[in-house]
Amino acid sequence: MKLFSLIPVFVIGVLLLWAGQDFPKWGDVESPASKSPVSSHFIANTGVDTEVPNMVTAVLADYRGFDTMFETVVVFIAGMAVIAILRGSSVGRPRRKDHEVEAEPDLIVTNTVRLIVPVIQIFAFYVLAHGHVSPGGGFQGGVLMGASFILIALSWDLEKAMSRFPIERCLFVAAMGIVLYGGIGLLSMMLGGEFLDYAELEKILPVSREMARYHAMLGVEIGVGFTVAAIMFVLYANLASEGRLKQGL
Amino acid sequence: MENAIAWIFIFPLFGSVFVALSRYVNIKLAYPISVLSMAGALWAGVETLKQAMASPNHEISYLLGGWTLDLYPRGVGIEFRADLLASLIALIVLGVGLLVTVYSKIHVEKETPNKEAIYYSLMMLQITGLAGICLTGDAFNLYVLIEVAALTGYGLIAMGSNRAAAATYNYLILGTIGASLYLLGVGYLYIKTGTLNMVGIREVIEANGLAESATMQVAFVLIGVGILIKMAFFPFHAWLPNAYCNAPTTTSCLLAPLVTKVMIYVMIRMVLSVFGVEFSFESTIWVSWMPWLVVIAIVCAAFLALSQREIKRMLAYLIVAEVGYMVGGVWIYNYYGLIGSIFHIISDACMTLCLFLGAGIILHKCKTTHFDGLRGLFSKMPLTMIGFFIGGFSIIGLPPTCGFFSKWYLITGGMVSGRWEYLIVLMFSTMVMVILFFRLIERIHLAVDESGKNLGKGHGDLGLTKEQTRFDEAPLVMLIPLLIAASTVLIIGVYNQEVVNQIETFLQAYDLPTGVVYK
Amino acid sequence: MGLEIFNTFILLLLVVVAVTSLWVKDLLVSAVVFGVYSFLMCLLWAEMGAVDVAFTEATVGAGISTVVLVATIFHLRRKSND
Amino acid sequence: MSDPIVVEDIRPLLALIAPWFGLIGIMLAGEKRANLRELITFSAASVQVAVVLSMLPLVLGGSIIEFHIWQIFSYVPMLLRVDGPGLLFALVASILWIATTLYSIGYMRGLHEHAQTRFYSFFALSLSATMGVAFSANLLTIYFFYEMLSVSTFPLVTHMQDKEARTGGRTYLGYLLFTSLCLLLPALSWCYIWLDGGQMTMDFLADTGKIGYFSETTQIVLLFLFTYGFAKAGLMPFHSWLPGAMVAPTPVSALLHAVAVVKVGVFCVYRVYADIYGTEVLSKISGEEWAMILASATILISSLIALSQDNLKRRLAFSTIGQLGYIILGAAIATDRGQGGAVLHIAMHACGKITLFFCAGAIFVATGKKYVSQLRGLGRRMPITMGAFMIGSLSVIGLPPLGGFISKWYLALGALDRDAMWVVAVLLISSLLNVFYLLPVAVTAFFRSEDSEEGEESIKEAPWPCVVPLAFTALGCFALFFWSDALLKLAGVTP
Repeated sequence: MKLFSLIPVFVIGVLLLWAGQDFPKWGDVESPASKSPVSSHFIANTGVDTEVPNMVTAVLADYRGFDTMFETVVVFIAGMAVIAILRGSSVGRPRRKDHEVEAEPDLIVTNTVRLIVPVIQIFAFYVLAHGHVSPGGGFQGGVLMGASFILIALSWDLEKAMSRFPIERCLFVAAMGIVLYGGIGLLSMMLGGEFLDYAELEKILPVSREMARYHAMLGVEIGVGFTVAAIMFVLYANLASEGRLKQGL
Repeated sequence: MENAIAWIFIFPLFGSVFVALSRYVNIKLAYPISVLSMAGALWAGVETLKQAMASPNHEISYLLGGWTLDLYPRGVGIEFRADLLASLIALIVLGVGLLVTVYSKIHVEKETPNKEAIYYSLMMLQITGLAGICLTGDAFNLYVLIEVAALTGYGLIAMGSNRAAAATYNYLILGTIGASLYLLGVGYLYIKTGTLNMVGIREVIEANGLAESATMQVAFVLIGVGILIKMAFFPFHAWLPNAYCNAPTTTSCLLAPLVTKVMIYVMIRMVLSVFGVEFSFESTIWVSWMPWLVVIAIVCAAFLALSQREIKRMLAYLIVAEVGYMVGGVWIYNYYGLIGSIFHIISDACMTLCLFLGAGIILHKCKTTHFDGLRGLFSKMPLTMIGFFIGGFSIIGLPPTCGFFSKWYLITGGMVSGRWEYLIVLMFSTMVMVILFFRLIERIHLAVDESGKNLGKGHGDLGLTKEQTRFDEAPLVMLIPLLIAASTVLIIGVYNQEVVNQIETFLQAYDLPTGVVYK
Repeated sequence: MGLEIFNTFILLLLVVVAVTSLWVKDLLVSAVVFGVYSFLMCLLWAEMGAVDVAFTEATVGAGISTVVLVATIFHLRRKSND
Repeated sequence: MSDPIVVEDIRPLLALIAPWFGLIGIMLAGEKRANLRELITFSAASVQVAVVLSMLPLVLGGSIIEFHIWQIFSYVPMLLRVDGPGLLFALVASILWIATTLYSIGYMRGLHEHAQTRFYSFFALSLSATMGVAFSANLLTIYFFYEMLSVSTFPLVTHMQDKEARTGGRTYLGYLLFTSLCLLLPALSWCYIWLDGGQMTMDFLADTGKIGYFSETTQIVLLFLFTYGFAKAGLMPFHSWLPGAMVAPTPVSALLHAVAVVKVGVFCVYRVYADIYGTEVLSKISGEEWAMILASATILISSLIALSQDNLKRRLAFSTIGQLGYIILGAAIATDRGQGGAVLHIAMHACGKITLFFCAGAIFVATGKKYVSQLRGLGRRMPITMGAFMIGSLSVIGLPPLGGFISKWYLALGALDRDAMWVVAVLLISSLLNVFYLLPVAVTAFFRSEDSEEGEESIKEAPWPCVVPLAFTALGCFALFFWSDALLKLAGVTP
């Protein structure tokens, strides 16, 4: 069976290699992707359109902001699906004991984490907020934020982390993230533009059209960050405890 | 209403978030919020279709983020394009969505207790994803929406019976492979064309003469196979029956009519709008062997359906066969075949909805959908049975249900392009459907068990107690969606010209062979 | 030229790591090797100049995914059957 | 022939939907108010007859009545049209429906049958479909009603709901749906796409002979697809559904499987031969010779099989198959008189055969006997029934002064018109065979001494609702002979 399943792998591999024969050269400026007016527009006009120095952020959050919204929704769905599947699924099943260690949280670990978590969280905020200028943005910031809570759960136990960030609140925050993102889109639609046309926000913000886009992008990144951070923690909490939300690893 | 096309996804998206939040207020709110937002979305869908019909070139472009389309090839932002095909299919998706949402009340409370909010939320996100797939004009955005639809699907299916988890796992693996292949294909398209807009890609292909490019050929294969996996085309169907049978009832009611059909829509969209008629049909060799694969697919699926003794499982295999019809309709490569294929998407969505809603009611009332438990259902639930069998007759293709008309165009298409193998297999599977449904009628109507033993004492005695045959119709909240679905099957059949006219208007933009005509 | 060698090296390593993660019987090891895979990808992205993608790969691929995988594996039998 | 005057009128539709109102009434009345239910059936049937009769003067006056219901495709309307043959068929079916309703009351109550509401409901539905076929103006319309009839008679055939009913029902639907979906539908599709640039309505009046655009081979293949596609016509080898369907209660066998359903089949075939191909095209292609040979073979073989059947209803069923063969033969002869004879035979055979079925049912109600060999001496106990059986037999055999003679006469004339002597020979031989398998029944009943079994003394005539209809239809056989002028005119034959 294992050998049998290798066949499609090889077929696809050969196909992919064969497709490479008329690829553009690596890093070729003449390649269609680089030469196309779309790319040139991104390179030349991002700053003009949105005042955002980091093109990637502008493309993700503005030019293709609709994709990003649904990617955030995908993350949200993943969290909900995991809850939906795991909640109540382990009722009546005995908990496995083979790797459980009965021990107090280790002093050195907890103290280190105590020190490091605030730093991670501040860094997460930095990544999120500074995404306009440097690499980073809502996804990365959110993941970092979620990771900080997971770290707490790893070093103490799940209950300790959940006392800071209960699962109900997680879901609320995650939903709020989407409401924030979609809300900004809806608001700009209500103000007379198309959905996610942030420039229309100039009507309520005391800034130019370009800066309205700039600020709205920050808004949606925060929404993404909310959802991602909360859902990352939800995923971990549910998976680590088979949906019981107790004890964890 | 200027932004109707945006409201199509805004309603269910925000609705689902509010449903998810409703658990903090009152869980009872989940159902009404879902129904209301689905009704809103349906209204937006109708508006969109009207606008698309009214606009001069029969399509409306909606530019998300307000970025213009001026830049060759077609702009920098994401575009929603509602041409007649897209808005028709989206309308069907939303209509089915609304009916299933209304229908789901009792089932959800019973089958997924304490998870109603999450269930409704996922359900509406599913509809958002599917409607979005229909309307988007951007190849990558399509991928994201496919993921939205797929992930919600996994969640919705896994909430079912104990074995649902394993079924979901299969679905997840296959679905992920399919989506990944699609994504790879889109990547290749981007490498060669430098744009992600569907029409933009076609413009570049045509302008740069990319038809012979190996990369494009591989991209076509990857995207094609990816979509075939997603639509449960025969050798890749393994996930579907288990997933739909073990899923909660309403999940199968929602997914069965929509997911496979929307994927066929994606295939048509890829073939016509992204790669273009010339590339897809002339530059690739798919036309020559796809119909043969379709033949194998339909025959195998038909036999598998014949061997089932349980309604939901039988219907699941039936869907696999129907997928074969529609794929065949595209790849026999002519005008009528495509009309048939598109019309069949619409009618198949309606009739599978009918059948699954009916099966759900049977499950609710009889606690089983096995063939042995069906005797005497005509006298117990006449209206439900009428609705169920209108769906069945439509699948067989008896006039004047919509199934007849879609089959008519498929047959016509097969004849025009001289694909006799497709035609024969169509006839064959029609006979299988006849057997399937009249066997069901027999099991319900006759006092005979499978081995042919008489059960009653003659004179119409079914060998049941009075209690079992007493009139006991399904609750209204389930019955009404079923009857609406059944009457839709008839209405689409009666007004088939209105639908076909829209499809024809859409197809006229493409250069498809219509066959030589005598005279 | 140096970059070419670097790229080739990383790509070869990627193949090795990918095969290893399929090969090993212990799922925990497999998960960790998978983390290594993500990290190598991250290096590649960074080298290509796609710093944003590299950052995401580092946080999501090498970070959270591995944690989630390990958390899940602790509730399964650790030995893989194939 | 001058062009007929076309009159727009809703009456064809009324004839079509009268049974639907009947259906609703029957459903509402239900099992509890049996008398009301039967009254509703009666009134629906009477309304139908009245409507059909009211169209008679117009049609006899040379006009045709049209009514447009619905546009099936943009270029194909669902059009109802009343012309001579259609009206003749509709008249026969609707008048015999009244007779059958009366008969069913006697039969169903006499045997204390179950689910009578369902029985009457689907009966009404079948009659609606029959009217639809009779009045259809194009091939697709006829197909719609044809399929409606197949499905709506299924509950009637499986009325007994037991194992036998299952077998019968399976054969019934298996044959009918297989042929209509797998043979007829592609043939229809083929015609509709390829003729006239796909803008063809296949109208029976306007498009006669257009099929001649196709190549000869195509024409022949299509002819066969159509002939076998309308399997209700019972042409061998697609005939086995008819004996199978005899598991149904006798009124069903009588009206549907001697009149409505099978006649719908032959009527469709007639429409194809006479109004799609037209005599001109049909006589040019060589396929129709084959159709004649097949029909003749069916006639002879089924008569031979009928000889060997002891079950009375099965014997009658095979006789029906043979008689249907006459009609197809007549239609295939492709002369005006032959086709007129075919149309006439629809009416003549209907009247004779329904009498025979009524008698068989009456015997079953009165005595519970199903087999020919059990009928000894019954003639003296049930004189009316067996007398009617005698008359029916003679009419089917084709002796004057009974209706059956006229149609056979015209069939023979039609055959002579195109010098097909062998057809005349077939007609003669088969009439002889008819004598052999039909007359012994009556002879046994009248002239063989009865077995002196216990309990036979109490046998007397069936209840009056059974006897009156069969006497009525037996007299009808005479009437058809003496008042055949109108029929001849409807069938388009000049005497």
